[in-house]
Amino acid sequence: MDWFPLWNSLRIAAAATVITFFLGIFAAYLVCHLPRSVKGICDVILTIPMVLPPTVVGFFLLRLLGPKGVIGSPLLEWFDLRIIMTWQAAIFAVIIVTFPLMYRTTRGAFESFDPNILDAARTLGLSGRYIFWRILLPGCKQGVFAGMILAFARGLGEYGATSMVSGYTPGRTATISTTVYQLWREGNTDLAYRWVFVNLAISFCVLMAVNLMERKRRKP
Amino acid sequence: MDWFPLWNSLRIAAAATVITFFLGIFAAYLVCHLPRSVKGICDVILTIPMVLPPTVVGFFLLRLLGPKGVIGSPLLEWFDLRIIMTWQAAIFAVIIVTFPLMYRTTRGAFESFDPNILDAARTLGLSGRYIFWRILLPGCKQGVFAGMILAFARGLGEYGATSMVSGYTPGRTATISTTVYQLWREGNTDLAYRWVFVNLAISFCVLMAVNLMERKRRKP
Amino acid sequence: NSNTQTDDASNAAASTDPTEVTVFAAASLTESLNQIKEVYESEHPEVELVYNFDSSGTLQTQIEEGAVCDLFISAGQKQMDGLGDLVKSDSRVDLLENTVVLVAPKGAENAPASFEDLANVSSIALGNSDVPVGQYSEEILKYMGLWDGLNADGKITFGSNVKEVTSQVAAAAVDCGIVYRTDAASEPEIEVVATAPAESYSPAIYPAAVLTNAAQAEEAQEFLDYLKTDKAMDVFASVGFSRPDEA
Amino acid sequence: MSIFVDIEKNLDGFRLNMQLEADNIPIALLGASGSGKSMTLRCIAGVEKPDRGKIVIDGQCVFDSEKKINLPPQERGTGLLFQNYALFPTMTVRQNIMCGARRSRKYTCVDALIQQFGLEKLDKRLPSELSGGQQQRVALARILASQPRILMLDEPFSALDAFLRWQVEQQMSEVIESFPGTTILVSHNREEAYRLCQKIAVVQDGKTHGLREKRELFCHPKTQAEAHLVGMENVLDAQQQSDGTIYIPAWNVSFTPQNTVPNVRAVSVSAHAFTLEEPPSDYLTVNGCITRIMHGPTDAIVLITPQQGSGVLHWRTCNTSLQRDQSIRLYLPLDQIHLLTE
Amino acid sequence: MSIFVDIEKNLDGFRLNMQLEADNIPIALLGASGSGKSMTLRCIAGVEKPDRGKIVIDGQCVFDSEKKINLPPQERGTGLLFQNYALFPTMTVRQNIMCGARRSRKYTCVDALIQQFGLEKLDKRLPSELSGGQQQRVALARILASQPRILMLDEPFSALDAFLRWQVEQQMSEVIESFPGTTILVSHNREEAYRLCQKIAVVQDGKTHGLREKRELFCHPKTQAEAHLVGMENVLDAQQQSDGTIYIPAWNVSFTPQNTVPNVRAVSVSAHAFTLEEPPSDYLTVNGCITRIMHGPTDAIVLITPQQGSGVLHWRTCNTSLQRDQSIRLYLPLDQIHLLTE
Ligand SMILES: Nc1ncnc2c1ncn2[C@@H]1O[C@H](COP(=O)(O)OP(=O)(O)OP(=O)(O)O)[C@@H](O)[C@H]1O
Ligand SMILES: Nc1ncnc2c1ncn2[C@@H]1O[C@H](COP(=O)(O)OP(=O)(O)OP(=O)(O)O)[C@@H](O)[C@H]1O
Ligand code: MOO
Ligand SMILES: [Mg+2]
Ligand SMILES: [Mg+2]
Repeated sequence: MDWFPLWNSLRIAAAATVITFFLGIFAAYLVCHLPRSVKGICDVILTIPMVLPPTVVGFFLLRLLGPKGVIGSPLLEWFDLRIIMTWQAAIFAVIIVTFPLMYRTTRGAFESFDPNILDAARTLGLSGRYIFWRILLPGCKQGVFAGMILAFARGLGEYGATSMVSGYTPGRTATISTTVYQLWREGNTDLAYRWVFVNLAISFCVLMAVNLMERKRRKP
Repeated sequence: MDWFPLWNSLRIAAAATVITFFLGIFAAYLVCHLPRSVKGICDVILTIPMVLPPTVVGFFLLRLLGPKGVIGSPLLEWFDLRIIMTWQAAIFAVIIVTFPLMYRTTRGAFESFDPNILDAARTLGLSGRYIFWRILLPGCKQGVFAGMILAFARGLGEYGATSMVSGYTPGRTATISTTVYQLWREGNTDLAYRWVFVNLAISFCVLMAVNLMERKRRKP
Repeated sequence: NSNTQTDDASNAAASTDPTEVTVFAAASLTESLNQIKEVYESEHPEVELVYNFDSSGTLQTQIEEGAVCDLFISAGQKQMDGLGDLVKSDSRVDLLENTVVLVAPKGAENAPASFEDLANVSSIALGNSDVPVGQYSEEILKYMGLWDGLNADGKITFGSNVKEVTSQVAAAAVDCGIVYRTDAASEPEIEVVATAPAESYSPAIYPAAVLTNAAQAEEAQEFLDYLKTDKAMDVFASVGFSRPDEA
Repeated sequence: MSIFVDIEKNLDGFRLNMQLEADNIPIALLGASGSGKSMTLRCIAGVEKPDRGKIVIDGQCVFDSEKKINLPPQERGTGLLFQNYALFPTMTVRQNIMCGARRSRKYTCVDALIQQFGLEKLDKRLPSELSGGQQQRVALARILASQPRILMLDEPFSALDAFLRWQVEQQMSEVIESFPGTTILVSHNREEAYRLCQKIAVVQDGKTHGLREKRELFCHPKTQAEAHLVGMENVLDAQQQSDGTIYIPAWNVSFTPQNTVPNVRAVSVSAHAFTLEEPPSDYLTVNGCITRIMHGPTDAIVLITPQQGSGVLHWRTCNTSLQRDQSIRLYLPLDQIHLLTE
Repeated sequence: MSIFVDIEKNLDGFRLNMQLEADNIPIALLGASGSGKSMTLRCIAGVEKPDRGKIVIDGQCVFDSEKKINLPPQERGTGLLFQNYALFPTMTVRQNIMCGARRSRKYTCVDALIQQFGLEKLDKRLPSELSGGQQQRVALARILASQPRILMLDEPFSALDAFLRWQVEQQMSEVIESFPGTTILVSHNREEAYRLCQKIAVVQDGKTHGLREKRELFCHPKTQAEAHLVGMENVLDAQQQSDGTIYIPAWNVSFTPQNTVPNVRAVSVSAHAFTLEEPPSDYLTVNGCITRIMHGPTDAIVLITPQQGSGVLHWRTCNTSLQRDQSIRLYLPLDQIHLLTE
């Protein structure tokens, strides 16, 4: 059993989660502080990637990242970088698909945080940045964490958009989910099941680890 | 333009959301009240459907619901009911795929609810059921709603598992997402885009409506 | 992601990085092409084959959107045709041929015995026009005058890929399905009940061609030529492909 | 250093209309629950925006609706102790107080404050592991660490027990005394307000009649709200007759006030004011029946239903020989009756 | 009807060990902040589970760690007023109170309670739209609507302003009086506790020495905690010499107590106890210098540093001619000195 798909899936999901983490938190914070009128629309737009079938997302992404695309063509021209059909392209796919999960969970947590505490921090002269990083964020730890796990786990299983922009090249871009699919299609069901099991096992471990972490934090 | 896929998608997503809604709330409540030791494992198991690629979920469902399956064969024998390849089968697919979204969002909301309030309710002699339906649930409205929207929106765009268990029979089981995919593969890109737009428009309306509702509730 | 560690003492040429030849191939070729890769790379140490497998339609889209590709092996003429000027027309060859078969769940009682029986089935799974076999299925059913009836009764369910069709048949979710012989071979739960008569559909050809802007056009052409050799064909034949009639 | 406040704010079903002006003296806001005291402090601190008006701190205009000035809370340099403590839930006690010291960068004061407020043993705890009183002390220390220009205390002692209250009040009294700017205290406890502040503004329904010298206020309450707040147990509607006499229906008594005040609407009498013996000066007499006796540690409160009166009379006495349902005659010196105009 | 409590519970860094027993009389728990009063009530109500022990209400055993009995809160019939109100946030004031009435099904009392607590105008509001005091009144009304067998009030008046406090205390006093079961009051205010309850238990560090008759407790505090809680402003370490005399280092004075008590560790003296004139009975003399005068509405608190003493002396007086830094000689009757053993 070649372990490359595992390693590849992990690095894609991890890289995407890190970026989604910051993007999601940032977006949640911005939307919370928008005036009421535009808040709703922004919220909806940021949730949209979740409602589209991943293959459609993949298709649009292919358009964007391809050498003729809005993002792809400058990358190619300036850095001679061809991003599609590489494992890095999958990071973009996973970010887009997992972003709404992170964003929404975080926003929910931000909104249920006691506003008096933020007011108190401001009257104490703490800067907006300090309040955000040291008071709001740790206070919403649970929600932010939940969003992050969901994003990571979802990223690990992402198939539609990933296969569209990264393809399935054994040893290069193969992820667990594209490998499962391919094996399965070949009729190699046993190996496919083994990979499904690996996927489950990792997800289980990740979710379990965060669960324990949460528990420990609550009882320090 | 034949509007059947729209109607079919809506009824599938709606039916699934209703069921997921109750299942998710129920599961969240149960897990919150489990002893610490099993809590983590239950939580992880309930989140697993989210991390599997939808096609894999669809495959397992096909096995379960098919005429030879654990659920499908008694249904066929006793009620002469063939559930697979009908639009109703997609409800199962959507429930499984959207369940973790609903469950996790709800659980987060339950856990951040002031425990003193629940204690107060119990000392007042209110039954567990009353406390749950009239105090905890309304108090966690925002989180529960968020979970519900996410589930509905995700259900509307679900492709992988749905196409596996319901297939794509025009006028019978075609949903927006399977139609988009089919049209697009047939090279009918214009019509495919039109359906993507319909999908976007509906999701936008749903999310917007809930947004407004939330806002109104906060300022009664 | 360098493979320089694979240096073999016997292999002096491998001291420099091998040339990468990118092959986009229909997913149904995964197994056979992976077998061929091992043999080919040991014979041509200067070449490293990089495959990208997916359904032919997806591969077509990826190529259209600018993916780097040297050689394209499609499961259908339509996808190859769709690429137009993107492939070198002089390099295009009909590499393989597949056979269309009617399959049913293993041991099913209400399984049709032949294509003619399809008028009596309650459901049938076909590939959509994106799945190469989908077009042939349509041709066959139209040829037999069954298409309109099945379609009007809503008995046809279209799968977006071969696996969906075979899985649905294997789970007995449908009475039968139409797939390639090669697909049927990979699913133990189904059995072939009939082979479509050759005259009922245009030959199921897998065309291959080198891309116009291929970076390694020469090596790609060399590999394509190799695929046509008997040695490669044996591998293809082992999973059910045949050499197309040189017409 | 000084504070000037003249603001208006409309809330759903409530209208705040506040005028305050004070130099660097400690002042208190006394008012019934829901009268708008907390909201006033929030407007000054800048966490709530008034609809109209002006707020000037130390000559610096921090809010002016006409000039469109609205400084953020960070730049106002106010210290507001929130009624619900508002401690940072993920930080330890020490970190909370450290946060307060960030603005002034005087981290050295943190240890002193921790000691001053008796928090040495708790300094590694999280707020959720503290009792109500402990939380309040941390919040106080945190505010003081931030060295604000103006100190606003929203019921600072409300969760402290008697002994700590006494201790912390003394510390607070020293802090307020040595504090260079204005202190605004919101308190339910009139004695604390009196001891800690020089001037007191009574707040009622979002309005105030301005600051009054505390002695003046306690000796001569002018409105019903003031009478309640300075601790008059008896506040009663009264009718001013055309001949100048005042009739109190609740007690069914009339009297001619010593100095005539126009528009008397009510009167207030301290429960201490009554005597069993005939006083030397002018007085009025109330006959009644004892309906309830509530014993306190030093004296008892006796509730009396006056003969033919519709209300109740509160009398505080050290006499312990009284019985329920006993008839009694009380004397009330006229100079103990405060005439109220509102 | 009665209550019997004998429980133990270990919390992180805190140990609760409570014994209480009372018939249907109102009792009070007085204790410093963080001493475990709220935790005790929570254990009785059943929302917190003790590690060991027994709780019996009205002869019904609701908790027994040995017999593995642990009734859920719903079946205990206790009414607990939470310190932070714990109102149902999505229900209006009226709905909150209605909830309380569900158990007894006596919905008719709801209107009476709304009126009694002055909530008529607020009955359609949500808890978040109420001020602290208003919230507290709703919580009180809700508890009363549920007609519990035992009434537990965790600082019921802490957020009420002076006037309302007075009003609500009277209502409460009537409620407690007419209440057929036991009432347990947790209060920071010793006067309230005294007025409302018959017996008082002083809680310190999770322990109590049992209920004491309130008069007895206030006249003869026996421990430092008790002395603090009954309002003795002066609580000082003392050393019992072998000849029976007691030395107070803080004031640098010695005296021979009138009746000998073994193991005297500290003494307490009320701030009222000192006189400027020589008293008729035995006394001791303290010479000192006035360091601070805090004026209250009726009297002043004077802080005095005794000569050669290391501490401070609190004196409450109505004398207004005192000056800061003035030397002074005070007399303290010996019978005003309470000897404390702990
Ligand atoms: N969001 C709101 N919507 C409507 N009314 C509100 C809102 N917030 C506060 N109020 C009202 O504003 C008034 C003033 O509230 P505030 O908190 O300032 O009272 P307070 O004087 O501090 O009372 P307390 O001493 O009980 O804390 C109250 O009557 C309250 O009901
Ligand atoms: N989860 C916890 N972990 C550790 N210690 C706790 C926890 N909860 C409460 N405590 C401690 O238990 C003690 C008793 O708390 P409790 O709330 O009963 O005090 P209290 O007497 O009601 O005080 P207050 O009058 O301030 O409300 C406190 O010292 C507190 O620090
Ligand atoms: O391998 Mo295909 O292109 O899915 O028939
Ligand atoms: Mg307030
Ligand atoms: Mg408490």
